[in-house]
Amino acid sequence: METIKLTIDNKPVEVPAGTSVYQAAKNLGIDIPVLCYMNLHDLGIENKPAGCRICVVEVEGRRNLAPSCSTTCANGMVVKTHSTRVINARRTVMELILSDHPKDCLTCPKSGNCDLQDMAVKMGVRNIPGQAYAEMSTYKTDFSPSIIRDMDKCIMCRRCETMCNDFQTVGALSGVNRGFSAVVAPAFEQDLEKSPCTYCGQCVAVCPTGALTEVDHTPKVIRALADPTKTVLVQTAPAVRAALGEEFGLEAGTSVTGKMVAALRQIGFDYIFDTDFAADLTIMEEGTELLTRLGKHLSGDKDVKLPILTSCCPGWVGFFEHNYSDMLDVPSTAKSPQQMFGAIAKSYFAEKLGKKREELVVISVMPCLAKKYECQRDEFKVDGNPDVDFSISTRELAHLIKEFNINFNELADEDFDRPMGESTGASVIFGATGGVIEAATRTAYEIHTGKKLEKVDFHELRGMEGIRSATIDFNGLPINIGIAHGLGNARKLLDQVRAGKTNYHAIEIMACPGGCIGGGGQPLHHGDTSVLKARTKAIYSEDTNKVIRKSHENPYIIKLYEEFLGKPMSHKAHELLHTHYFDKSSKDIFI
Amino acid sequence: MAKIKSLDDLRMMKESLQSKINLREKGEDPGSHVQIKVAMATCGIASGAKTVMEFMMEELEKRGIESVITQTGCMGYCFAEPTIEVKLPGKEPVVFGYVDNKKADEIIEKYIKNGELVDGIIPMNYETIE
Amino acid sequence: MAKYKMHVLVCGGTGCKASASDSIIEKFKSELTAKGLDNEVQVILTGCFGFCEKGPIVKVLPDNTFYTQVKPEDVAEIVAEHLVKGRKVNRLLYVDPKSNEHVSDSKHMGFYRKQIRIALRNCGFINPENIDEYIARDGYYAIGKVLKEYTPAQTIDIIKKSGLRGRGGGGFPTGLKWEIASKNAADQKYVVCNADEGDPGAFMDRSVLEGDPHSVLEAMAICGYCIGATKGVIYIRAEYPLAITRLKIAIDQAREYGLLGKDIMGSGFDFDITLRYGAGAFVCGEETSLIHSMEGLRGEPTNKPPFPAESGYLGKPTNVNNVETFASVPVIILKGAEWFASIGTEKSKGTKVFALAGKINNVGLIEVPMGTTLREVIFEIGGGIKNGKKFKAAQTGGPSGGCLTEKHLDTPIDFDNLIAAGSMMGSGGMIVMDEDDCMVSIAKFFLDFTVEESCGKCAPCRIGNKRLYEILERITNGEGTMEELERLRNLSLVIKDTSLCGLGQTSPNPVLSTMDNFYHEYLAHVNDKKCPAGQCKSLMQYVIEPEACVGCTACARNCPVNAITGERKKPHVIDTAICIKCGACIEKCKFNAISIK
Amino acid sequence: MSHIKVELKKEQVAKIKDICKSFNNEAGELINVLHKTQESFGYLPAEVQEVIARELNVSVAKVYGVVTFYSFFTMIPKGKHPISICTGTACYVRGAEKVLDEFKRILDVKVGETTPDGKFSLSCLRCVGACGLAPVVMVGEKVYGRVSPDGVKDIIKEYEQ
Repeated sequence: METIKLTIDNKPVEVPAGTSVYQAAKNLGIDIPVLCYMNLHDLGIENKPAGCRICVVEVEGRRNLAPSCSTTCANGMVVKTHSTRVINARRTVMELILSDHPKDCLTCPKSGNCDLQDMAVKMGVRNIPGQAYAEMSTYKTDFSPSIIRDMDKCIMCRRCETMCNDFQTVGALSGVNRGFSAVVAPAFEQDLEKSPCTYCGQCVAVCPTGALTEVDHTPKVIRALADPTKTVLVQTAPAVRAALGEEFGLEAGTSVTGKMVAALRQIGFDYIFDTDFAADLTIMEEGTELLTRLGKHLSGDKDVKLPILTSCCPGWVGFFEHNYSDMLDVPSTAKSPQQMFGAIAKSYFAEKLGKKREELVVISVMPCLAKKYECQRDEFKVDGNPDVDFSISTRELAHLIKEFNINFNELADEDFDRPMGESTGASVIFGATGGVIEAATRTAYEIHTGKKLEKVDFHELRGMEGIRSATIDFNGLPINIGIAHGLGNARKLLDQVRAGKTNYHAIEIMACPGGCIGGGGQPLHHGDTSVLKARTKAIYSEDTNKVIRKSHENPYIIKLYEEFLGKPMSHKAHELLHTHYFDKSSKDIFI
Repeated sequence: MAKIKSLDDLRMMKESLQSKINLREKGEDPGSHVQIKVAMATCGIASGAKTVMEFMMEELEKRGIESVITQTGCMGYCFAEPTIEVKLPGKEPVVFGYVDNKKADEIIEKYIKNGELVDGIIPMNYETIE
Repeated sequence: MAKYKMHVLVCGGTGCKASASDSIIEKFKSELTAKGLDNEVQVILTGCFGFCEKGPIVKVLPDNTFYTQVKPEDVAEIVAEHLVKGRKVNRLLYVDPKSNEHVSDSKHMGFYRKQIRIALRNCGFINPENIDEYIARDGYYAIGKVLKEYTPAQTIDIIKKSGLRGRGGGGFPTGLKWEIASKNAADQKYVVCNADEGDPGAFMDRSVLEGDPHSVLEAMAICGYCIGATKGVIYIRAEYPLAITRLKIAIDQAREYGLLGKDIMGSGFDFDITLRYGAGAFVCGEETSLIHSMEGLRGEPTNKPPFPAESGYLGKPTNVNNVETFASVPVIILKGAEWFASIGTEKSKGTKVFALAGKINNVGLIEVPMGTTLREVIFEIGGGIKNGKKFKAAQTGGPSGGCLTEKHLDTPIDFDNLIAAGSMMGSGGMIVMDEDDCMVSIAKFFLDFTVEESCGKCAPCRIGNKRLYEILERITNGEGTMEELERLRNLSLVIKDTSLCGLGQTSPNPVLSTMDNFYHEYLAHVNDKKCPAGQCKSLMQYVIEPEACVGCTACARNCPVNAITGERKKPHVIDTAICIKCGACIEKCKFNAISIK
Repeated sequence: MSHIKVELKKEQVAKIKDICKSFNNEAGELINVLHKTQESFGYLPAEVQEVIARELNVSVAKVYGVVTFYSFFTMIPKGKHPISICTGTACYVRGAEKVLDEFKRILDVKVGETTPDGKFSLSCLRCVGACGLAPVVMVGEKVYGRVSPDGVKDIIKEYEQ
């Protein structure tokens, strides 16, 4: 490979051809500040509009300053990253950006976790000249069920636009208008609710300021806990435990299940349950559905649709409702674990407690922002009372723990409550891409073949590749499995399915990179994708450490069917655990 | 219109089209051509100036002489109409009177081609009425 | 075929069309038919003559008579007098302002005397809607010659030797640009003509396209041959409907003649051209923005490199030149690099077209050799300042440029001298200002333009220009401080230094240039709260001179806000706190007692 | 950008689809499609953009992003007689601002607005290239040159009945 020799801040450096000045400086340990630049290397996403101009450097012989993020190293280049000219320019540009940014850091949800704030601190900006008469670009704040867009705080880094279009191919956002009023927005600057947004939250995950944040439900949590007439249940999703520690300075990939349970108990939740329990239930229903469809297919039934698609990811559900309305009968009808949990909690468990469903408040802690939207969908309500009252993100939980002054890192591990806190290794891996289908495979294999699995781990289903496929031998019957994470990858796979070019029996799709561990509600990775890998590792080691690793062996699930549901896909199970989908494509609404 | 299939085609086409704008090109730079003004006031037209003008245009082109022929007002020699003024490049203009086609032919052959003087020159003491 | 004795050329440029040149043509045709002269006199619609100030222009050939400001009513007289009887219509001839004499030959007019028309050679001479006339003027001979006699490398060499530099603003050597594009291998390359003339006050590209569209088509084909492209795209402003129509006609005719399309003149070289429309975004003059716009995207620029020559339209190597640059190419091939290089200055060869406008007598389009001085342009060609006022500044390069002042009058105009003087060539707009123009307001005017046209992609341009504008507004309102003047300069320098594309990198130029040349005006606004040119309304004060006021009460009665008080027959007073500076009092005062200070 | 809710008729939808088809439904032709559509509808309401987005297979947000980037495109219907004042530099130094002010005063609208009766809309444009006639005003296709503030009411009068 060709190498390039150049000098940065008087230090010679040699880099492979094509390296940016920013990267070359980084190799030398020189930290050039960046705002808009983002490189999600493992996902193949690089956002470098070269728009913020914070990373400019002086290149000898060049008329103007060069953006280091998008300037390629050339032989003999002499670069100064922190000359007076650069510092003056950087500071002036920073003042400009701040002059068009609200100064409400005190109440901003991003405060303390904001790239722009950090940068202002770093540069020592103390006042913004001319602020008294500087016009600010202002926009209507958009409150959706999951995401709040406060575009007054947008700095036009375009990261959200890149995620929404290039990675997720959702196309809800675009740069709109021009000049001073340019901003990233949905079509016609309408609210996200009227756009094809899936609430995957990947825009929120990469936003460097408070422009895109989740709807904060922590006040509601506190109010519910403070209400003596309510019994408050909390469920925590598998991916939360693999990331929550990061908010408390723990290394990425530290599993904090026991501490998390202890913290929740300390906060005062009445029952601390696990979404993993419902994940096992999902496998029972979805696995059975798969085997039923498969059986019909094998017996020559032409009406049966294959492949079956997983349906536990609400971002993905929103995506196919918008984009694949012709294929609504393809995904599994099984509800997501969050919703299965809610449905069982407010029926089976309420009965056990002898309480009415209205007396229960079911809160979920999710790595996800789409879950906020999912739990308030009308089909998940009984007489207006939702199965899951509201959902908070991993980040919001961290806030709560801090607010309750809990010394998280010092907490002793505690266990979930029974019955809905018991789970298997199969349910834990729901949090990583490929996990749902692996869990389903473990169960479906044993039910279908009637044999015990010799090897529980299906490494062929794991990994970070955007689209993967594997064939699993079900005792002579080859089962073709497809996996995609990231909606852009999902689209590619789905287009093939729609065109009839595939022979998959089952496909797992997760909207977020790496699956739920990379969800829009997780601690911010600030562009560091190694964090995602560490979380994945944590998830799989959690699985390995579990005694029971197959959903159908969860004793409380067995009990649930015995006491309440009958068997998978029974009438009652259908009523409580299955759903249907809606066509949300914009049709010809014209007369 | 046939397609132009080669540079020669283009060259031939250009030649055939040249006349379309010749008048303009020469008009822009009259000094380097033979300039002929035909008095074309009422008196001139009545005496057949128009016929003479057309004759000269045709003949000059036929004989390959680059020239600019314009009409002008009465030169004040109504008695001698049709009158024409001929100016050879770099020479003083000369006015001829009683010009008919035959005379015009003689002017072209002798004066314009060879610079020989012919009969019928009117002494120069007029100004064109513009 | 009729054998025409005379040609009547009528300008069909946008300016003259706006002044009824269409009905002038109709009138000529009907008058000529009525007089039985329709077979003797040909009426031809041409492109712009350039002398827009005096439009509509009618030119009669071969007697080379240049009529100005012709109205449809004048046509009958021209036909009866000039075309029938050979008597020029004196009252429609140009009158030399100095000698007060009628001038009928345009060559003897101050406006044309110093001009050399290369890019505009056919404008106002041929009928742009007739390919035959272009061919008769050696049209398509250059591409024919190149295809037959030269290799692409040889052709590029001619362009390099000619010293031609891009006329769109940057002044990049055209030959070098072609060479770079020619060396990047690709299955498909593109030649793009930038006809998105966005500089307000510059209209040379439009004039070329309206007056001589084939020269651009021919040049694009030559460029295609040189760089190895078979496809050309003209990106043209949708606001130029006439130019679009004429381009479409020209492309159709060229295809019909086999001068565009497959196997041009038997050479085996294919080249065809399509049109793409701009939609009103100044930033699309920037190559990368233009290319994105051609791809159906927002016209936002991207960082260079990669340059379009490596990765341009649809990711393929693309060569972008502007209209005027292309229009100069065929002549260079025909007359040779040496000929072209003999015109102009050492580093700026050939001619440049300027759109002369503003407070000048002869508004119009001019083409002069590089190196012509500003004095020659303004006082000889431009005929001096309107209404005998004093020359103050000439703004070149539009919103990206700066102003030239009295001290620059004898500087030869070329790419490098303009930059040295703190301005730039730009596309060639030249707006002349007189003593009544406030230079702070002019800077503000240009900033208003940039703020509106900034694409918003990069922070310095998006926010910085807005802030510049705000400071300028404060200064013109009399609220400016010395600290703000300082900030104005620093902000300007940083915006130039850090902006993503040419728009932001040059947008502060009008500020810096006016600060450099007219700092005293800034100081007057800031320190004395005065606008020396008397343009800034907020800094004006209406004052009644007590000695002159007779107390007639007319002013007080007409003041819409009752700001004037005073007893009858005693001097009145204006309360400046109430006064809205509408000027009603001045109009009513018969004694010149009210003045603006 | 505020916009007006419209309901498209079947033949209008068909018309838009035809336009898209004439450009092979290529996303790269978006700007040409928008030009043609605006030519035919007079403006580009949201519903029209939605149809175009679907036909060219680009997101509605992207179409809107393009529409709002270019000043030539409008989502507000123009008046019966669209008035444009050239505010190019040549016109500016020859007093275009005062002419614009007079139009605003008489019509009582801001730039970019349409009079309540739908008769006139007011906009600014940058240089029509008739700098010799500065300041220039266009009403529809007609160009008025050397317009003075005093002449404004006469221009409006021409179109009043």
